[in-house]
Amino acid sequence: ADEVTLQLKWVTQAQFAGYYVAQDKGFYEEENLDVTILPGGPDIAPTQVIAGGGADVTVEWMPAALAAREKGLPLVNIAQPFKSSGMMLTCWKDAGIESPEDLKNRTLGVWFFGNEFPFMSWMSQLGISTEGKSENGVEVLKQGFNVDPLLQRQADCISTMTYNEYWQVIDAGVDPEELVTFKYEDQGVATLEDGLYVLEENLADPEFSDKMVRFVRASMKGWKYAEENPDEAAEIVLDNDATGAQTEEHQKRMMGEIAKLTAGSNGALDEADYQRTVSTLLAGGSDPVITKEPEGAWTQDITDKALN
Amino acid sequence: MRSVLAVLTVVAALVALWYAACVPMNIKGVLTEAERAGAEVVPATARERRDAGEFGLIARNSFAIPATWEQDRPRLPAPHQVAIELWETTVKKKITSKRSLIYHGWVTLSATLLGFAIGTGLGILLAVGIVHSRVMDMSVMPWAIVSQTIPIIALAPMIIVVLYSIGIQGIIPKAVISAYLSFFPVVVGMVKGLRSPDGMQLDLLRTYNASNAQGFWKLRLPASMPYLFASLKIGIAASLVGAIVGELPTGAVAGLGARLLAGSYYGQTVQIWSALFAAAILAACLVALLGLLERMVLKRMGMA
Amino acid sequence: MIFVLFAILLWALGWWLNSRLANGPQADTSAVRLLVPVIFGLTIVGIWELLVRGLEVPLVILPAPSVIAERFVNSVPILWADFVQTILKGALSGYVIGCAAAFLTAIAVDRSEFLRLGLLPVGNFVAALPIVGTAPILVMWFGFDWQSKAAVVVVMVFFPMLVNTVAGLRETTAMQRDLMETYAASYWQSFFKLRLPAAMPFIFNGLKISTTLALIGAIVAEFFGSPTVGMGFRISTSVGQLALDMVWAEIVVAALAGTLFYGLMAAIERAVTFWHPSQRG
Amino acid sequence: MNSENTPQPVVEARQLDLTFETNDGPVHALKDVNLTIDKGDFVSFIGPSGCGKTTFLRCVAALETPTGGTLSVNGMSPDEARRQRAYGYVFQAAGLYPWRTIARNIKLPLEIMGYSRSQQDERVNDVLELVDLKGFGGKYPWQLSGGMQQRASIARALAFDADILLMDEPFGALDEIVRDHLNEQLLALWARTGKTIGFVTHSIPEAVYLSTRIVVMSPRPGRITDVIESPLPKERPLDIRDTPEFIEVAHRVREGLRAGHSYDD
Amino acid sequence: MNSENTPQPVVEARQLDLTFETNDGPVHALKDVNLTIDKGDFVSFIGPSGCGKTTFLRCVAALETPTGGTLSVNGMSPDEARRQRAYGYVFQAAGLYPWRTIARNIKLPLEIMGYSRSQQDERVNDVLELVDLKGFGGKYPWQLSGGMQQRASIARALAFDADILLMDEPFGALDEIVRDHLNEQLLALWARTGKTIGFVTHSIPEAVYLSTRIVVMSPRPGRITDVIESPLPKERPLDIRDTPEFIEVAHRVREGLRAGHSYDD
Ligand SMILES: Nc1ncnc2c1ncn2[C@@H]1O[C@H](COP(=O)(O)OP(=O)(O)OP(=O)(O)O)[C@@H](O)[C@H]1O
Ligand SMILES: Nc1ncnc2c1ncn2[C@@H]1O[C@H](COP(=O)(O)OP(=O)(O)OP(=O)(O)O)[C@@H](O)[C@H]1O
Ligand SMILES: Cc1ncc(C[n+]2csc(CCO)c2C)c(N)n1
Ligand SMILES: [Mg+2]
Ligand SMILES: [Mg+2]
Repeated sequence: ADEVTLQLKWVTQAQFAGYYVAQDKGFYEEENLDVTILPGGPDIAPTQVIAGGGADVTVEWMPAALAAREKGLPLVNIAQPFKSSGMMLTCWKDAGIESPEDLKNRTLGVWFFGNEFPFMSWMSQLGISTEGKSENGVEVLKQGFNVDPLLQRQADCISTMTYNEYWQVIDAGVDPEELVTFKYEDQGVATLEDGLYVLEENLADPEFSDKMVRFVRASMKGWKYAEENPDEAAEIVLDNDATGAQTEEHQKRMMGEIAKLTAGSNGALDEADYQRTVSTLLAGGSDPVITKEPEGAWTQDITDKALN
Repeated sequence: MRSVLAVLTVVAALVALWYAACVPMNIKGVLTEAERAGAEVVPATARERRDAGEFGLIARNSFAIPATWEQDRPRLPAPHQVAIELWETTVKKKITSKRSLIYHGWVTLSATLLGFAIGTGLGILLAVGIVHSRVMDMSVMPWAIVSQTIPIIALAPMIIVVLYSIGIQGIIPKAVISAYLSFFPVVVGMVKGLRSPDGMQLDLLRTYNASNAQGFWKLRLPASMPYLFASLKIGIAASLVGAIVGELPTGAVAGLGARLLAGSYYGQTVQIWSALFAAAILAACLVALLGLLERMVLKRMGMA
Repeated sequence: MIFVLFAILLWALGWWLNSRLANGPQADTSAVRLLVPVIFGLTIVGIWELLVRGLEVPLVILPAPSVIAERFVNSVPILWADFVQTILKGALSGYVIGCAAAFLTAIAVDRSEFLRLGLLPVGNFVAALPIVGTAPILVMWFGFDWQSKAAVVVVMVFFPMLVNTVAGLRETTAMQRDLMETYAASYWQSFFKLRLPAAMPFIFNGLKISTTLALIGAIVAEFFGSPTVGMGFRISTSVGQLALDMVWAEIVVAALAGTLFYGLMAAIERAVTFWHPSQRG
Repeated sequence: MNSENTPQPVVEARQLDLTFETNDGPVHALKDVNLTIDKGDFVSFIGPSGCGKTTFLRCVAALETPTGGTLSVNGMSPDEARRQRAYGYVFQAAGLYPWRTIARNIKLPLEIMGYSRSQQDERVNDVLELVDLKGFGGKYPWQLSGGMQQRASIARALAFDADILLMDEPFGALDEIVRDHLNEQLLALWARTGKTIGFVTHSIPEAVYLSTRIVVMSPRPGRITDVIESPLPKERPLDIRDTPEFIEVAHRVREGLRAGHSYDD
Repeated sequence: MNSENTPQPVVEARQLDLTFETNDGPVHALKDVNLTIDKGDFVSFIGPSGCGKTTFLRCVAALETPTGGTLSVNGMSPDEARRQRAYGYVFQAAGLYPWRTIARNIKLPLEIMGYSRSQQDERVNDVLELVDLKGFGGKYPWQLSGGMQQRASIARALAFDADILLMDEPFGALDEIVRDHLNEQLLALWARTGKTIGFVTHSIPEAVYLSTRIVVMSPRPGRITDVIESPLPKERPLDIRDTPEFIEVAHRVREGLRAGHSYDD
């Protein structure tokens, strides 16, 4: 079997259910692939891992991938299982926040480590400075891995994913009524998340391309299976979680939310989505995430072969 | 006997202090929960309470005090919560279970031991070089000190990636990080130890016309043993920290570091604290084991 | 390949030069004592540069020293702001508070044998709590700004400093203590005139160990939440952005600051404990 | 028993007993020790290692508490005498504090006892002269030879007005010539100040040369086996050591010592 | 000059000079030292601290390199003699390795010199008997008293067949009675083995009691001021120290010492 190493963006959870299902259900095996799934974590930059040759293909957000491309690391999107973005800003309602305008003069928690790009773009589109609290600026905190800053009221808003952190806030006993959320999708600043990326030079190798075709085909099969059998998919994820920290309830719920994001994608990148992402990132005001229109940052060759 | 009593007293005092600290630490969370559950709380809203003093809140809502020791996700878990969690994740779980701290402890321990072995070996070799070569002494020693001012957690992801890129995965990257932290105390202690023989002892060997190698095996090495053990005890604790740090950028798959992280990620404070204590207990056991070994070796050598 | 060859050559040259210096007649002058490690460091940097270029190591894995230097020079304002946030605010305040608290505790512990017996083992246990576990907790308690970093530093330096100070205060010989006894000296008289001066070498040992711990603690704590400034923040953000030259520039700052801090303590130690055999050479 | 005036007891030990409790069982360091030291006496203690010489001196200075018998100093308990700063104690090693200059080492007891600045300076000058160390006040201990350090430590014990000087092998680490010299000076000092001196030594000639009385002790348990009154005059040039009287006393001491000594350790 | 047969020079120093370069400038440790030690001699070196006694012994043992003059040992250079393992050196402190038993401490030089196992055991037994330590071979150094440790260190120096025994204040740390006892034993051993012995001491009686020749030195710069031949017979009971001859020699040594001594250090 051909070996493929996949680097995930985050720890083992239902966000990556498709891959675990494909593995567990033998979809990879059917394609004669031997896939190793490397979980990510707070101190792992998937782009760096793939640059170092530690993985063949990685799950990454498009802003980070495009930024890396500008840095000289030629990443190419070969498939896009996620159609919509799950990112949002979650705020306390009682802090008096109703619209994005109210964010001014507040403290906001943001993920960094390459995940700050969508937020920065959004703020610059709103014309809000991130240099500190002011009439027209916000104070940005580098938020850790959990929702404590919100619960402890150290921040008025924090970044959350619809499928994960938001529910952690709810699990902490907060009533959804107490919260206000701003989905990037709704604000028109959504960027593509959780695409599959490989190094451009590898694609030139027909053998590698062929491997990726089979990999994407099997992975999408996994994703669709997961969408249809969310509970089973969550169980599979749980079986693969080596930390023993995930709970069944949380993963089942997450799988449900993830299914909403993958729905509408057959795996092929929609060029319009790509364009929207790029223009959002280019509109970054004084300090845009990328400075020029990327070239060759995506291909449909793989999905074309895989899905037809 | 007296020292056991003293330790128990201090521990008891700390535990009492800990319980006391739980009240102000957790009161706001408890009141929020109480408010949601429909209890009468003063002041009534979380926003008002945010800016209120903890002790004022306690005074006005004293009914909530017991609940500060029983919260699900407290800011500061009470001692018994940590103890129960520790008990349930060690004794009550099968050690092959991913929820068993013994399993995670073992994952960390194996990397610790490998890293410790590498670090100690390297440290001893370096120390031997430093003692026997002036050039090494003058050029390497200052840089060994500088190396310790570099935050390992910044280097860790890079070490992992570089090792990945040459095809090394699994336990070794963690062990390398753990070795990086443990080699320094060994170098320092071992250099001190190998230099501990005084002029007279060295002169004695000169009058026998002993070779450098004989001087090393018969004098310097045995004389350095007490120093070696002292630094091994520091080194193994550093090794453990290194292995835990190394678990963060290796995918946080398993191990005490991964537990800490996962607990932190899901706001499971009780889980964090129990992993923390597990790590400290493991460190204490390792140090105690080395202490035992020290006593045995030194006794055999007639030095204890 | 030619670069690799040059690297090997450079290594040989550096080593030869250092051997000459270290075994030469001037080996004990302070100039040579400084020169030898500098040559060693320069050799390593040279080899690094040559190997990175020769083996075409990608920038995102290991940048060449020249690239790092360029980044350093171009980012001085950012590096300075990070330095102020992490070192001056976080590390230094934590260092001062932690060491002072440990010192006062040591005096209390030293007065009571019972406390000493009880507290030191517990202290060693607490000191073994890994920072990656305590840092998130302290960030949760003390907020995102430098206060939580200072708290992490306090926790890290407290026990090494305590253990050293307690050991130092017990360092006097029986004869020295008996002498005070024959003068019927009070506790504080014998503390200030005997035990404190005698403890100085140990206290400085603790102070020196604590310098590097303080820096590491302050930087690592920023990985677990911080404002958008600080060395740890910059390092973790830059890794995510593949700006490894920036990461290394921050590491250089950390090493420089750490070495200076350590050197400063060592210099004060030399001035204060001039009488100790280890300082008399 | 002492010559001159009516003797006035300074130290009085009756049936003194001291047992140390150690891990290997009790050590009987002093047993049934009876001794009276009169004002102005120079009493030497001699005996094999471990016979309790140091322990006895420490009891007198209230650094050790006897487990039996009675001990009084100037008519009060040793501890009361200690509080009244009745003792100057000189240890075997000089035990100067390395972080203080010689002058400041000598000032140490004066600072503790609350002498004024000017008094301190005056006394330091006086005693430095007394022990022949003028001009060395600004040096640190490690910059001086062993003999000079030992003299400084004697100066330190003399700086305040203690009636009783207790010296535990003060010259043990010095070479014979320096020792002779310091012995001469010590005798002169004793003659001048009339202090009561308790002096521990291992050297028979030293004991004989210095003392008005020599206490010979023997170990296991530590006890007094002989007390030899010296027939030598108070005026003692170094040459006195070649006189038959001296040799006679020395011989007696040696015999006394040998009797209590076991050769196997 | 030594009695008995025709003297055979073992150590020969001519105009020996040694200057140490230190931070405070050069220290002239030995200046114009001329000395011949014959086979079978027992030569004591006595003199105030810092006069170069140790330095001279170290030169002989090739532990120090003279900066001027010539020094030959058994007709060759000291370093050649060292390579031929001509020396047994006994230091002031016993310097036994604490991690070795007494027997294994004594074996140390034998191991280094490549003696066979059986030879090692045999010799250890022999020398243990020689120094009266039979039965203590299995003990660790700290389980022995200071005197026994010192005897063990002498045994260690005797274990291999060094012609020349160099002893640097071997009994400095011991009390007088133990010291007397060891002196007696050392004399007996010397008589039995006929070794050439260089012996440094601070004690005049010890030097006079042991030596066939006493070298008196004085410091700054270190030089020989007097060489005194002992008229005492080879057979010397301890009592000999009370004889007029003994006292006469001791007196001469003391005078010689005092002449070269400055009291100010
Ligand atoms: N603090 C102590 N604890 C237990 N035993 C002690 C203590 N101090 C002294 N001893 C024992 O008491 C005995 C007498 O000791 P002491 O120091 O008085 O002897 P000494 O005559 O001064 O001997 P030296 O000539 O070696 O100084 C010895 O056996 C010694 O081991
Ligand atoms: N390694 C050295 N470096 C510098 N000076 C030295 C060294 N060794 C000895 N000296 C000096 O040389 C002189 C002679 O020293 P040496 O040790 O030979 O004296 P000694 O007669 O043995 O004295 P002691 O009786 O104190 O042992 C002294 O002034 C000493 O300070
Ligand atoms: C240090 C760090 N912080 C935040 C993220 C953001 N992030 C990207 S995917 C994901 C999982 C969502 O449940 C999260 C939290 C990250 N990758 N690394
Ligand atoms: Mg004593
Ligand atoms: Mg000497």
